[in-house]
Amino acid sequence: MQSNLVLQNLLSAPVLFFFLGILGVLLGSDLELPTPLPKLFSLYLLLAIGFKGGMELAQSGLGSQVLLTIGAAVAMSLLVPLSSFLMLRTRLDTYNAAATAAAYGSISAVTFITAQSFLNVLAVEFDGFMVAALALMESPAIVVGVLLARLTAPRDEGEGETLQWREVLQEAFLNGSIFLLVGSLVIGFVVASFSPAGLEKMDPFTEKLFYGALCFFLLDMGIVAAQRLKDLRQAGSFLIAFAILAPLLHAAAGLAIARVLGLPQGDALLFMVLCASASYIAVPAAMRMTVPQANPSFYISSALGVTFPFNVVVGIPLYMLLVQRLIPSAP
Amino acid sequence: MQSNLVLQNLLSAPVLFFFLGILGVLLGSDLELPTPLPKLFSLYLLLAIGFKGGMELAQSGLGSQVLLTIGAAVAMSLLVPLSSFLMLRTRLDTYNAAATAAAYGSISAVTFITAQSFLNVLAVEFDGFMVAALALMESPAIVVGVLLARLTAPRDEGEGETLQWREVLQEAFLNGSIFLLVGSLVIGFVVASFSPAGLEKMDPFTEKLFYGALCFFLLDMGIVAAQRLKDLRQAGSFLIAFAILAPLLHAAAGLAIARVLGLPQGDALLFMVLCASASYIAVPAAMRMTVPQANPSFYISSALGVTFPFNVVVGIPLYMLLVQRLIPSAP
Amino acid sequence: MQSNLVLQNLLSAPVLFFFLGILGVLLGSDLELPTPLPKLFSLYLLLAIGFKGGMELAQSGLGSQVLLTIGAAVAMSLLVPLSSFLMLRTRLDTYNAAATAAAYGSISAVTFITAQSFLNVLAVEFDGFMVAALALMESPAIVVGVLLARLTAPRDEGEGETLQWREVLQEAFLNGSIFLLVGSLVIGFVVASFSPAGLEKMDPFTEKLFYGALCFFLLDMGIVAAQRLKDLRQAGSFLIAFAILAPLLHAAAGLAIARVLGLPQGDALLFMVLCASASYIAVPAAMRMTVPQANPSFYISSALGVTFPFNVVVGIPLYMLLVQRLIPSAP
Amino acid sequence: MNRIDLFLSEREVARVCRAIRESGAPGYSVMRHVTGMGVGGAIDEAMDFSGLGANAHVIVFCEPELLPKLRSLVGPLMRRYGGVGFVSQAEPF
Amino acid sequence: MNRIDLFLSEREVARVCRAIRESGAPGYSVMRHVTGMGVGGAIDEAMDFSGLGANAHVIVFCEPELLPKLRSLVGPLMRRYGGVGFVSQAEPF
Amino acid sequence: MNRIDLFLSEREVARVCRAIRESGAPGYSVMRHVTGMGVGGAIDEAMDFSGLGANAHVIVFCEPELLPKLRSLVGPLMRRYGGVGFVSQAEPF
Ligand SMILES: Nc1ncnc2c1ncn2[C@@H]1O[C@H](COP(=O)(O)O)[C@@H](O)[C@H]1O
Ligand SMILES: Nc1ncnc2c1ncn2[C@@H]1O[C@H](COP(=O)(O)O)[C@@H](O)[C@H]1O
Ligand SMILES: Nc1ncnc2c1ncn2[C@@H]1O[C@H](COP(=O)(O)O)[C@@H](O)[C@H]1O
Ligand code: NA
Ligand code: NA
Ligand code: NA
Repeated sequence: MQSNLVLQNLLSAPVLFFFLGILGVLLGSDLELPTPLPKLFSLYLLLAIGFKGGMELAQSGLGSQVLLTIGAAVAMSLLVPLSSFLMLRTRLDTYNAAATAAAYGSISAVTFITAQSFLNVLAVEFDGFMVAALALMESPAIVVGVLLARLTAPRDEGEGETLQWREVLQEAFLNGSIFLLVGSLVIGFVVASFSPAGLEKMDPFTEKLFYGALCFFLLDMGIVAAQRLKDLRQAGSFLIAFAILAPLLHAAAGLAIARVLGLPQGDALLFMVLCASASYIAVPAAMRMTVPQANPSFYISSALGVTFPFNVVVGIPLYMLLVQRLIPSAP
Repeated sequence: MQSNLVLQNLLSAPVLFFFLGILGVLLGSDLELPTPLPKLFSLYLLLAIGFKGGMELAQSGLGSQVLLTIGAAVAMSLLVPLSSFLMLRTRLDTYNAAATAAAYGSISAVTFITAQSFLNVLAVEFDGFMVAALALMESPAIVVGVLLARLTAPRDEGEGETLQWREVLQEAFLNGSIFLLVGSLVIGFVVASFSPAGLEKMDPFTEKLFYGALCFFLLDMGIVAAQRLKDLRQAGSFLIAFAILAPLLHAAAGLAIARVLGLPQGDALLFMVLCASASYIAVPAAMRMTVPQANPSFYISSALGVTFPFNVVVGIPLYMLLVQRLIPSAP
Repeated sequence: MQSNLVLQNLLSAPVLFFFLGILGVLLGSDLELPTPLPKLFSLYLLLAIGFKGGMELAQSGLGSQVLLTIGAAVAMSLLVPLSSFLMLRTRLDTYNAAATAAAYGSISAVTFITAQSFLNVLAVEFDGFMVAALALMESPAIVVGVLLARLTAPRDEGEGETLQWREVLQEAFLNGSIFLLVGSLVIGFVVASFSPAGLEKMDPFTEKLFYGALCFFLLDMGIVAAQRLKDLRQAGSFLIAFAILAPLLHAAAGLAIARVLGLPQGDALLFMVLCASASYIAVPAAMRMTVPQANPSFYISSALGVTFPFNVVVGIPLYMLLVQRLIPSAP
Repeated sequence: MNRIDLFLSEREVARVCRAIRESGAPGYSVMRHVTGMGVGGAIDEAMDFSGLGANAHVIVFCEPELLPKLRSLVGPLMRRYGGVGFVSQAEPF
Repeated sequence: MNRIDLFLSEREVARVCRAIRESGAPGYSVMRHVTGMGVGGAIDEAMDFSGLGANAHVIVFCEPELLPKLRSLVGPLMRRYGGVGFVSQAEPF
Repeated sequence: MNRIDLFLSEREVARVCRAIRESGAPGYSVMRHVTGMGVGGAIDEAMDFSGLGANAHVIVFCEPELLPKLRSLVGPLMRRYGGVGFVSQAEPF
């Protein structure tokens, strides 16, 4: 059964295309998705997942279970950066520790989507409102990351720079990918509530096409992740270890919370994946502007080069195994 | 009923994504569709709408009603620039007046498509041959615009430049977007007539995907239109007023013609939208080359920054209201 | 019947869009698919055709007929460059002859796909394993081309350069498009064998969308092919004659082999098309690096400007005619 | 030798390149998708989907003797459609 | 007159252009999608999908008198976010 | 200091950048998607889908002492694969 889960994940089309991308880089192929095609797929996935999530949120309604789950997710996106910062600060300077902590408090939408696909293949159900949790976990982590950097930075370096809240909030809440995800969620909600005829017309675009587009994007993510591996030498073994232990730790915390909240199996897996994944889209873009002292190759290569492949390949089936053991299946 | 129509338009997915794009710019989000992705969607929509129009044209045939309607549309694309020029000339120089007049004589394919989606949601039928009218209204307006600029320009400025007909006709008839639209129309017609087996195979691409792609493109159009609003200060209040009054006036003229021609409700709305909309794709590209003395930010910001959002948000449901009042519904 | 076949090809949507692209260039339209959109369609088509081919290969299995056919295809990709080189060497220098020979030994995936669409319209069946033949014909032709250039080049020009096998093999086997095609083939095979649930989810992307995307890409190929025609004057009439005679000759050889192998009609046509088509994707990119002395406009303009349109417009129906005459139809 | 840098609208770039070829220059390079600001206001890529395009940056390295010819062929196009140009010194690498 | 070439991250380009406008320069041109290497390591386009972008190349042609103002407005941004700049001589075309 | 402008095929750009790094230059910038014309004929982007690419424009600012090393490392590549290069004068901004 266990090896079955791992195999079912490894032999699925999205994960195989991810491997193909990695393999291409390792062998020295010149296969690449030229700019801005990866952005097209990234925007498409955010739009589609947001729209579908909003649609399902409208159908499920905003009950107390929903609000509790979302609240717990937001709480995790505030706490994880704090605990991560403490760990990272033992070896990294305050700027790199804060920026990396923000990445791990935030989420990876692609990891989440891959987990959804995995659940689909297993025919395990999950709720649409988990996308709302996804959407609301990015901004808090960014704000906490910036605060950590500013509050713990040596006085003299500030050069009289005051914390520019406007800039920080803009990066945290209006970052293009966050804005599109939240916006599409709201639109999906509105359309499902007020003009449901539109849902069916969106279906071929947001639903039917989704799996193939995910494969295509994961091909590119495999290429990019493998390229990042080269930077890892620079980042050092401490960061590599962190990039593998952090998702395990955060997934365990997520599992505990999911059990307390009484989430069904599918939602529990997604909750774990949200906790365990690290951002390499919104957070790097935000940190580059708000904590320019940090070295982007540190937080990008750990989040994208290690944690992302780890979650997609090993993490998701592993977390599912734990879910099957520790979360009662729906009656 | 009235407010219902307006709401049904406002709460549809395409219009909501349009708003999302506008909102992103107003709030300062860095959300954008990088070049050339907007072009991909624009080419796709032209190809798909042309193909579907040609296909339906083949099914409906070229009866006298069809030819009359198309003839009336072409006549409007010749007359509207003339009347617009007279109005605009009161405040603008001859070059800017001519270029802007050409934009308003021509059409906006995206507005037309949005109106079709609106009719779909209302379950009101319309004819495929209206796409032929759309396709044939661009070139005449461009030619009239160039003629107006050349014939009314002060003598001494010409510097012996003679009207280069070759260049003008090329911009008017071979502009990439016009050429693709007309070409796809012809191909749709030919395929439907001679190898109808191909229609079904095109359907997932040209039909199923269409609504979602329209949403995606309108997201970008919202961004671009909102960016244009900044240029409006430069253009001045006269041009803003024109950009709102002109569509109302031209829609009214279109309504009268539709009634005289005895068009059914759906076609009447589309006819009004053709008259009321202004071009920001083919015409600016053509005017930049043939009337370089005109300031592109004038005609682009009025057509794209004001008239386009006005039509998409307020115009279409308003025109539909008038159609429901004044055009007898099919028995 | 004959003219029927030709017409059915000429009036199909893909070929009509190909013509539209050619027409645009001839008339001077500025219609173009900006970079990197053609690459998006090219990568998509390779991924989709590879995946579908692998899937069908898994269903048909690797019987002796399959292995024999693939072996014959690979043999052709080794022999055709040799015979072509002998012909081309009569007029071209050794570098240009070798590079052009490699192009004709290799294949054109788009020609193959167009032939598949043609068979679909005719409702003639074909086997998925033909894609494996397609995928395996590129690399050998490249290796032979490089060897020909190196072995026949004048001694003194080598400047002590030794044949860098690493570089040649990389270009031959790890060229992005070859790698994606082979990789997708393997993934399709694995998914079909081990997690067939994923096949249905890929279907809208790889299967439903395919025909429309092919039309879009052929529009661009028409533009590019027509632009290449201008270079032909430089290439001269010998190369033009070769670019038309070579496909006929190679198709005839392919037909003979197909008959000997006892291939059914659909597979026989595809086999002929593989032999008759010339590469303008993988081979030029590889030759540019491994035989930089050759003039790319020679091999690109003959393969893309002449042979490709010839095969798509005239060749495919012509070969089908021969197939219908000389290959017994399945009982 | 001279280095000439021209900045002009993408829509005109084909004509300007034709003029450069006519002038007899040994070569030129073109970079598209250039945004910027000049007397004609700000130019961005937002209207690219309409075929309007942004600016292009054209670079020509040539002998000083060619300058007058280049000016006489390229100048009128830039006066009609807008754009700016600059000249500086360079040597072959 | 002077030619100033700046290389900096795409994410900062809007601020730098604002500073150039404030300096009173008559114009500028921006090329995005620039990759490269400097003291900050190698920059490529692979993270473009994340909004991180690559580098931009900003060119300003202006009179030498403007240099000090430009330096005082653009310099701090480049010290904060990274990037390099160079000055050379040129004449109008 | 010196400014070196190289124009060469995108396919070779990785090798040339490796050579520049080997030469010890403090940095470089690369612009891809460059079209143009030279002794090797016209280069456009139409074949980009095939992986053939257009030209790249590589810029290196470095001290004059580095020029000979750069020439010896980059020169052979450009002789083999084509491309042109130019040198001019510049100062840090
Ligand atoms: N001083 C300058 N420095 C650099 N680029 C400039 C300058 N002036 C104008 N440009 C470029 O040339 C384009 C056209 O300039 P203009 O015709 O003055 O509007 C601008 O959009 C800029 O890209
Ligand atoms: N010596 C140089 N020559 C050309 N471009 C450079 C040079 N040094 C830095 N750059 C460019 O400036 C960017 C930022 O440089 P840095 O801040 O030194 O990392 C690099 O990524 C390069 O694109
Ligand atoms: N005189 C020149 N000025 C500017 N760019 C040039 C010049 N000559 C060549 N180039 C560029 O260098 C590329 C290769 O040149 P070539 O090797 O001479 O064909 C051309 O495609 C142009 O992009
Ligand atoms: Na997380
Ligand atoms: Na109109
Ligand atoms: Na062949």
